[in-house]
Amino acid sequence: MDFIISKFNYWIYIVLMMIGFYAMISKSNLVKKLVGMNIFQTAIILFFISIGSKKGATIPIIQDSHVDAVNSALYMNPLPHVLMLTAIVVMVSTFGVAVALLIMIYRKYKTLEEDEILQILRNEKWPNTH
Amino acid sequence: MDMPDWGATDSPPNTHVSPRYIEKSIEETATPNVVTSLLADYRGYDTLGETTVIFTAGIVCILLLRRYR
Amino acid sequence: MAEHSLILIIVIPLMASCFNILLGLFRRGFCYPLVIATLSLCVILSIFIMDGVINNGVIHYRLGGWAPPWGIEYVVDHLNAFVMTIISFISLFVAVYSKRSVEAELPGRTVYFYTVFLLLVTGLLGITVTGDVFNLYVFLEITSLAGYALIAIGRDKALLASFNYLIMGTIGACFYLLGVGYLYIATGSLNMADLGRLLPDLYHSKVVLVAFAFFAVGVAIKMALFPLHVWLPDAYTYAPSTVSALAASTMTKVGVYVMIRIMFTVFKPNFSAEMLPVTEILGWVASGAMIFGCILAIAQTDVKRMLSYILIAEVGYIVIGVSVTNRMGFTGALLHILFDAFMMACLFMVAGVVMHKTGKTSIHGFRQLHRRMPITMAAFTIAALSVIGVPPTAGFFSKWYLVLGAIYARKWIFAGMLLLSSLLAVVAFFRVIENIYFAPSCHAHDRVGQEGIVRDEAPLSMLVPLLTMAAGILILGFFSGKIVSAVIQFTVPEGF
Amino acid sequence: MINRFENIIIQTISRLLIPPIQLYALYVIAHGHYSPGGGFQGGCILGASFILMVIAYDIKETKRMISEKINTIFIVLGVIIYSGIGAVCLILGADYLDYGILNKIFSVSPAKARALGTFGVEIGVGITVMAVMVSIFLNLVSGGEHEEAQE
Repeated sequence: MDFIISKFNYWIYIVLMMIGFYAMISKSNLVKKLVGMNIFQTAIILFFISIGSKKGATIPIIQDSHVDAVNSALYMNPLPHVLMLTAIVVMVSTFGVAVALLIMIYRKYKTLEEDEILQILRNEKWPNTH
Repeated sequence: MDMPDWGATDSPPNTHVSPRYIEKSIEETATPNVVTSLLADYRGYDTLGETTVIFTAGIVCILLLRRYR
Repeated sequence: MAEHSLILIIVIPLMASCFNILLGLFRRGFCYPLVIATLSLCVILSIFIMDGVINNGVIHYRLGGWAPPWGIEYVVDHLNAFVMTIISFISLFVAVYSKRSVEAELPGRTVYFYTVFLLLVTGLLGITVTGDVFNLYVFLEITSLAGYALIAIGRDKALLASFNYLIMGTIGACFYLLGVGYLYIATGSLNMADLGRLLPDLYHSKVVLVAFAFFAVGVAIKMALFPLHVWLPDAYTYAPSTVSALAASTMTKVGVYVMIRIMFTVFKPNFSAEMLPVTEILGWVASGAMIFGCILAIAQTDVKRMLSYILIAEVGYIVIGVSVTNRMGFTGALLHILFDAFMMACLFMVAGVVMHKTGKTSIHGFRQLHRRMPITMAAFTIAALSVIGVPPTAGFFSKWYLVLGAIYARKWIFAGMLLLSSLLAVVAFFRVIENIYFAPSCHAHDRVGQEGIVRDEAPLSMLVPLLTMAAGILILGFFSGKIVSAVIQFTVPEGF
Repeated sequence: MINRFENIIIQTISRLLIPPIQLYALYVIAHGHYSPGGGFQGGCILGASFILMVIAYDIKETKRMISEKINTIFIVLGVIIYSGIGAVCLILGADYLDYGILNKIFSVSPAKARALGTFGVEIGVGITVMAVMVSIFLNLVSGGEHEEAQE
């Protein structure tokens, strides 16, 4: 029980990640796949941020700049925050590109269901080859 | 499982590299916000990459979506 | 100054892509010369770096002036410089080649196309030069985003292929990021050299095992290793021919480079080889890739699609060379990275030329083309023979090393698989070559002779890079001994 | 694709709101050294103000304020500022992005010069993020057709 409670952040991230992964793999609607991808990435953000937390620490903005020696135990680990700022930007960019692709797909096939698109492709394939 | 507990202060991520950023940030970069000094100075090159990523995304959206006649 | 060329090789294409847009707002015609100039500069810089590495050993560069575990560090050893040189060479020639096909396939979009093209090259070079695992992720994403876009502007169902690639690629990148996170939990560091120093004490830890598993799956998706290759054939078949040529010859190679880095620099060879059956698994997966790729290549009727499956088999060859963990096999793998980049660039360029001239890429579209474009088809034949591994061409030399490596490791099955897969590649390629030289023309029955077919060679800007690649395949093979003694023998990790 | 939907309340409120939002965005960028914030966050807020303008009015009104060409130039400008600052450090004789060397230009201590360099970089990031957000939004919402109205 202690095993679960003291490491609860990892359990939450694993559950979130599995939800996202499930949506990405099994849903046939492309938008749902994209939403699953976003949940997946958010789980990773949660994972990284939870690494950097310290009990009894505050945000990494140093309060009184007169003190020479800053006690690092009082402030949270800033490195995961920085990595995730970068990763968030990357994810936003990926999301933007994916939505642009979806708009192009919708413009071309007038649907976003993967099965229907494959059906359309199959139907138009035969007349072309003969 | 060898993962550190939530909020552990003695786990490797919290002891190996990061204390130096917190302790030296004001002295070396005159920036109290450690995240900013880390983002733009210690790991400034990552941020250049990040800017390039978002630049790529902007250009890609123009390339894909704009209609050409 | 020599060490500054390390950063210039990234920043110059990046800034050039910015100026490319500014120029494109006023004059479209200036973009192509700018791209050529930039990439030529990259080639010069990469040769310069290669020279520095050969003469002075490993080059370190501290970005922002911060010492390694705190700041980001660039470490360039022989392996980096080798892959970097290949990428800059290939991208220069593909850029030269791109002029006519981009004008034909993507009218009106040349400015943004070349911008994204330069960003793709920036990302690829950035991956090869960095010594920091998170920085590698950032550049991996630049490469992937540019790749998704360049594939999506292709023909037919390129959009759907690109979307599938985006989903798969994001899973791969996220797994890589998770691997970084687990290593960060275990060690608290992000620098590759620092990780390599800290990790041996932690090899018993399960966190490190999980991190390795995530890295392996993530990178395997990126380099299209056999069970995770499903995105590749569609994406490369429908992409514009320029993009297929660049992506096929460099992106998978960079994936292999990342795998070698992770396996032998971040983790030490004894972890990858002895503590876990990693190399054993990789060997079986790779031999599956070789057989499966070649068999599916035989089943295709579209030449670009066939080449994509051949590419999957080629990735299998390279990985099998890494997995036998001895000096010979590793040498063969690196030589194959070099030769395969040339061969794949050449083959996809020929497919692009045929597409440009006849509008078809099916195998029947190749019928009797040796009358229409004899030089192009000769280049195709040389590259095809090299993929098969016929002696005077380059592919023979790397395959020789690979087979020797498998034999030294006493893995007879892998050696047999290599030979069997070569035989299957013979079948795949001779279907095309037969069509080129021997099959009767489609129009033979309604024309009296063959006089109706006029010579219609590819334009010069396409022909020159094509012939350079073909000549490279013929010549580089004879210098393989020199390449090994000058560069590759220093890249072999200790303990092999 | 967006139909013009005129509502006097929405338009007035957003006209009142947009300048404070933009001011706040600049504050977030500039005050990133002392409080949570920085280039990306400020740039997002700045981009959001323009997106609010698109939603409340329509694309044509917005394009009078920030045209497509200027927006593209802004996208490029941010990256050029960032890599340019790095290149300046390189020219002055230090490593790339080593802002400490900027004290040759500004007569301050190396630590302060680093803070200045950080600030310049944040501005670059902010400009790029703002312009990209606006550009992506305009392209997505109009399906790329907004360009034809102008040229």
